[in-house]
Amino acid sequence: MNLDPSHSKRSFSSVGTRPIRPDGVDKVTGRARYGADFNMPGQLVGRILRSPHAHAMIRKIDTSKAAQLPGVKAVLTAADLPDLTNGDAAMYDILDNCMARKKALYDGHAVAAVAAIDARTAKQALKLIEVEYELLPHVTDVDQAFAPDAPLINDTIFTTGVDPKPDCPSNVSMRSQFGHGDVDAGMAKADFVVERTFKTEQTHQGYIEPHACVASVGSDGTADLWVCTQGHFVYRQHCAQLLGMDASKLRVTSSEIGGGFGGKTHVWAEPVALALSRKAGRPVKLVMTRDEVFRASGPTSATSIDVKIGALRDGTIIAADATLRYSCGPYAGAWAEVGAMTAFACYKLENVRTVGYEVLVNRPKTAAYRAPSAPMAAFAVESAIDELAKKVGMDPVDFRIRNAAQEGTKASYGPVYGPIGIGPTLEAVKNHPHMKAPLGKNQGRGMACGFWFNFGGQTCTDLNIGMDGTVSLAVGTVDVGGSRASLSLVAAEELGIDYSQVRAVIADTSSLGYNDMTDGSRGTFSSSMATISAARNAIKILRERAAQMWDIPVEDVTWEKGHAVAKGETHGNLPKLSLKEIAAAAGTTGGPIAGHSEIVADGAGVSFATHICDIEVDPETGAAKVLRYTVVQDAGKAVHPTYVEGQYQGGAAQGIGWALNEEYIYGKDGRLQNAGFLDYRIPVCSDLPMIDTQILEIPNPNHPYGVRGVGETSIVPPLAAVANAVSNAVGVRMQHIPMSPPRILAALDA
Amino acid sequence: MVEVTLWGSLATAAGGNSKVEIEAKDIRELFKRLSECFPGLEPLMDRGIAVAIDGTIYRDTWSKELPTGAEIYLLPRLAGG
Amino acid sequence: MRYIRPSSLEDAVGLLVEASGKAAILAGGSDLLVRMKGGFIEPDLIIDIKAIDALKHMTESEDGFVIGAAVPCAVLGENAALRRAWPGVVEGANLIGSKQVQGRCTIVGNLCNASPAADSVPALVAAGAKALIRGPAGSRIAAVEMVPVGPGKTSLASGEIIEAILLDKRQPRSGDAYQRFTPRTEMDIAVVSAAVNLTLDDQGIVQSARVALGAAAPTVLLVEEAAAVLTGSRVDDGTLNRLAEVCSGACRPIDDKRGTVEFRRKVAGVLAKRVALTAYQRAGQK
Amino acid sequence: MAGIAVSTKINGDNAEFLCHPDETLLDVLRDRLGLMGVKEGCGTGDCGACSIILDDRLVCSCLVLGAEAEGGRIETVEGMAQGDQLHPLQQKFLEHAALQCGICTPGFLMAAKDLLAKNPDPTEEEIRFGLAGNLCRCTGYDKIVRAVQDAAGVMRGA
Repeated sequence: MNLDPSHSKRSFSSVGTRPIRPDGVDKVTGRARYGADFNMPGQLVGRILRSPHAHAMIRKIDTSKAAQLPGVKAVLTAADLPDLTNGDAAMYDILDNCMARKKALYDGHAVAAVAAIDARTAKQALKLIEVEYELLPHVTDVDQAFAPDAPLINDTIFTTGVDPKPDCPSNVSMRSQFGHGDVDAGMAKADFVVERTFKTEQTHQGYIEPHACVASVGSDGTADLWVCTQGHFVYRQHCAQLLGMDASKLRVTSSEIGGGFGGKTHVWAEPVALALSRKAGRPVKLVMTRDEVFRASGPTSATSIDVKIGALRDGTIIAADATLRYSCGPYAGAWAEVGAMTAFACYKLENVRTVGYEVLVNRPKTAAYRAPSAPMAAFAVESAIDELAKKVGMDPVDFRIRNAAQEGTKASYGPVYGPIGIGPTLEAVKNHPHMKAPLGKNQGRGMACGFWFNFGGQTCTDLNIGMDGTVSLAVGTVDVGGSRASLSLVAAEELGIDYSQVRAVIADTSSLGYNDMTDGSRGTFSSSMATISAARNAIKILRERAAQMWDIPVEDVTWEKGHAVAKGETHGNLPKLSLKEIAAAAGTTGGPIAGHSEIVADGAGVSFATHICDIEVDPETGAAKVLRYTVVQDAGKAVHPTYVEGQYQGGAAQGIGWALNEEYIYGKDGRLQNAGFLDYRIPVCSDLPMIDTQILEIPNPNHPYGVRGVGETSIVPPLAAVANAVSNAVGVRMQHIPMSPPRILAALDA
Repeated sequence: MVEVTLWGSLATAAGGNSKVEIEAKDIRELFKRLSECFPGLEPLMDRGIAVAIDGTIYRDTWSKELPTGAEIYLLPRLAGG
Repeated sequence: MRYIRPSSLEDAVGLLVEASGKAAILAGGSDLLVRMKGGFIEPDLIIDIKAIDALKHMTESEDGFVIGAAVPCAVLGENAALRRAWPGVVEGANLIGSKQVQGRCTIVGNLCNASPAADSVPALVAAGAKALIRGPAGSRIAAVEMVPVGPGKTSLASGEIIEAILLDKRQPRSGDAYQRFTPRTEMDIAVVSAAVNLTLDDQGIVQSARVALGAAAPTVLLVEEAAAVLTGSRVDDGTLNRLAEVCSGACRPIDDKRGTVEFRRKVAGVLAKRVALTAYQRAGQK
Repeated sequence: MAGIAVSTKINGDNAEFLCHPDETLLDVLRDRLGLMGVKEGCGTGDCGACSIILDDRLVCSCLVLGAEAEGGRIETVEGMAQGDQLHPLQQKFLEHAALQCGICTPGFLMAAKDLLAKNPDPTEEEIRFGLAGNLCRCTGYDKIVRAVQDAAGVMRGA
């Protein structure tokens, strides 16, 4: 689709305003329905039995006692889920993750499931399932799993991306490499070099709503699935493929979603719920407990990263090198690859090389978490950059400005950048009053940059004009944080009508064409593109209808501010027709008026952010308190600035939690020890200050309004910004995240 | 004829060539020629490849034209959060 | 499973004695319900003591305070007289969980849950609080520190219920304080904690003191050597440093998901210093 | 397992229900009484999504048994608005965009209502500590705190 990029000249009437969101009243009154808020007549309760072992062969599963318990309507094991993946390795992994086939690969791995008339019966039935395990050696740490003598998790994994192909299996599923120039030669020229190893622990997206769904499969093979998801079309595709169903026979409705951040881009229990319903012949509701969410959905990677950066005396970075090891859970992944692409993306580098290794561990299957893989790489790189700036004797902001990528720079991951915002965010930070505010005793300030690609992808939108002239917008990208408001603004903008005249809804999979998930910061970017296109198609029809009403050629009708206007000397005096008037006449001018759009929204604009963080460290306890925090990020164009700010603040808060306290803690037995919100410590209200935001708008030339994605970049800089602040406060370079009080105290006492 | 740059891993699979000259007018032809010339690329291409044309990342939209003289860069297709 | 809400303490004790299976006392429920949810306990009988009038009140008399077993911790914080007399005890009680939890949880429940990290217990131990216990054989009184005997274990005999916590009438020139270390500012469990209660003579010298540490051993520790360090001092820097050293040395902590041995040792001393200073200042103001 | 008969007053109306001895008030409100505005985020009192006001005290309904509610007065998010007139807190949450996904919102509204009932003019710090029993993962709390500050002003003026 070609949309003229006229953003630079354009002024907006709706876009850029801050109206109340269309789903707001429902959400403050309790009317909004989330994953667990839906019930069907005759519904059963589904529950999943999970492995308590990190790595074990499943010798035998005896479900006979559970099946005989009165009230149990279906019992399921992997034997009920034949492999229909047809050699698709990624889908096979999803199948195996939904229900362990031969081996339990982590603490929490599903091994069996039941559907019963109520929760207590289901719980009792789980206890009656007898599983015979043969324990195998396990490994949960990314560095230990990377070692050549580590316990082998999957003997069919041979490292790809190396030449020659390895002759024995290992826990490293892939090596990837990016970069250009001659790093070794560059490094040899460097006057200053910083070389360090960093480590980050595994975190969880921590959405407050556990995974929940209601599945209903009829004896004719038609099925409905109500589910909280970031991508109901993708869930449909996965479930249909795993269960051998026709996609068109499975209607998936996305509920309101209580947070996802990447964790709801992947099916976990939904195929199991459908299979239970199919077996029982009744609807099945399956809601994960919080414990299950932590143990058996998809946390992010734990990482171990070596960074080496060299600079000339004048402050030019002459070479940059990084080796990144990312844990993937027990299946092959492509997480280090993304880390390797993003690591040095902020900088203009002559010689750069990044190498990523995907490492299998006995932990849950890694899933995306907001700009997946980028925050850890940024932590390592931005920490080293800060240290290098000190060695060179430059201010950290000036050092970054000197080396920042700009339009025409060859990105460290390959292509040449168009207009980008890293320089402007750095300049804004340099001039921000936050940077000049005085610091007290035991306080430190840190700043850091971050990058994320943003995506587009397949998108489909319908814009239907009612007989009263109001507009229904049916969107297929799940609204995770206010996009219905943004898309209504866009529709209002294009049609030239008031925001209140548009209502956006998320359509189910049977009502709209395929849409990719709301991931990669693509929701507002791609659906606004589709909405603009749908609106323009509707305007074309509106003009035709107005022409009919006036009985003049359509070429003589233009669309201005919500009205058809007749032009030319002959018709110039005709009174303009409002959208409402044209809609009212639709029945006599050719029927309903609608605009449709089916696109691949290409051309997403990369985005950059720079954050500033002030920290106070208690030198006696290692407690770190965030005193002040500022986010500066390029939005391209902020469609609904309040929700853009919300994305900036939310990403920063998640990053601060990651930096300071959040981590998966495994025991020597390979079991997760903190599968709850008490000991997996996401920040509470009293842990944080207000989070200041500054929205920059460097238009994306590939979007008609200049929109880039805004959802993810904000989580990229905080790990590094907080680490730089702590390091400056305590005078010791922090190399391990989270910087929990025991780690800070140990660093101080070392 | 367009010059196509392959990211590190793809170059390894293409026998160490990081830049290849390909006769292709659009993405469809590009992918076809690439898999003919370098059968080793197939598994990586199956996983999904994105094409950056003058810095703008496109997915595998077959009809997307490759302008002469444009910078064509192949990248892995990404996941987001 | 049965749920019974007796209206007298005698009935509650009777139910406990007669129970054939596992019986659990329900006061605030903030521990019991979590353990039931996790499947760690499946009681056959739940005895809800909140309908027993005598347990629902907190009273102040000549002898001090009597805090009934069913009084939520939030009520302690709302009582100005208790806040004045035993601010450290109130600090502990008002740090448990969140506002929501404090509206339900009780100090007796916190004590009987017998977690070494229980927030209200170190201050109670430092305060020399006593537990009034009712059982089939009648009533008895025990020092609070005698109740927990290990993680999750108490010295209560079969059929016994703690009826109330007794706090002495406050002596003049006395003060107490409690602090815990948690990674988050709220909604957390103590990694390590300390409470100090002391009384000064009219010269401002510590006449008597009690020091307790939480999450530093299998049960809350009453550290007598630490009390000895404070006694006779004006809580000057030297005293505080010795106090920290003694407290760190008295710890017998473990490495777990919440902290390391080294961290707990060091911070136990740091917190002891801080609370001793606060208690001293509070005592000096009275 | 016999059901226990419980009589309560919920959002001003009499409500009677039968529940199992081990059934939480959260489950009763959601599954038996259809008050789906009360959310379950953890079931262990660590997130505050199920916050309600029971006899003038803010509690996690997941940490209360249904049977314990006998004779109790319960307030949930469903009872906040008067007809189509939103409570000032609800209105300010909307105006300040103090919600993104919205799953934590009912719990925050209850906690904020309880806080302002006890402290009509709280400082930022008092708001932050007063709401510390409620987790929000989307907003970073900034806009929530501002909404509560603004609502407090409106309520004091009213």
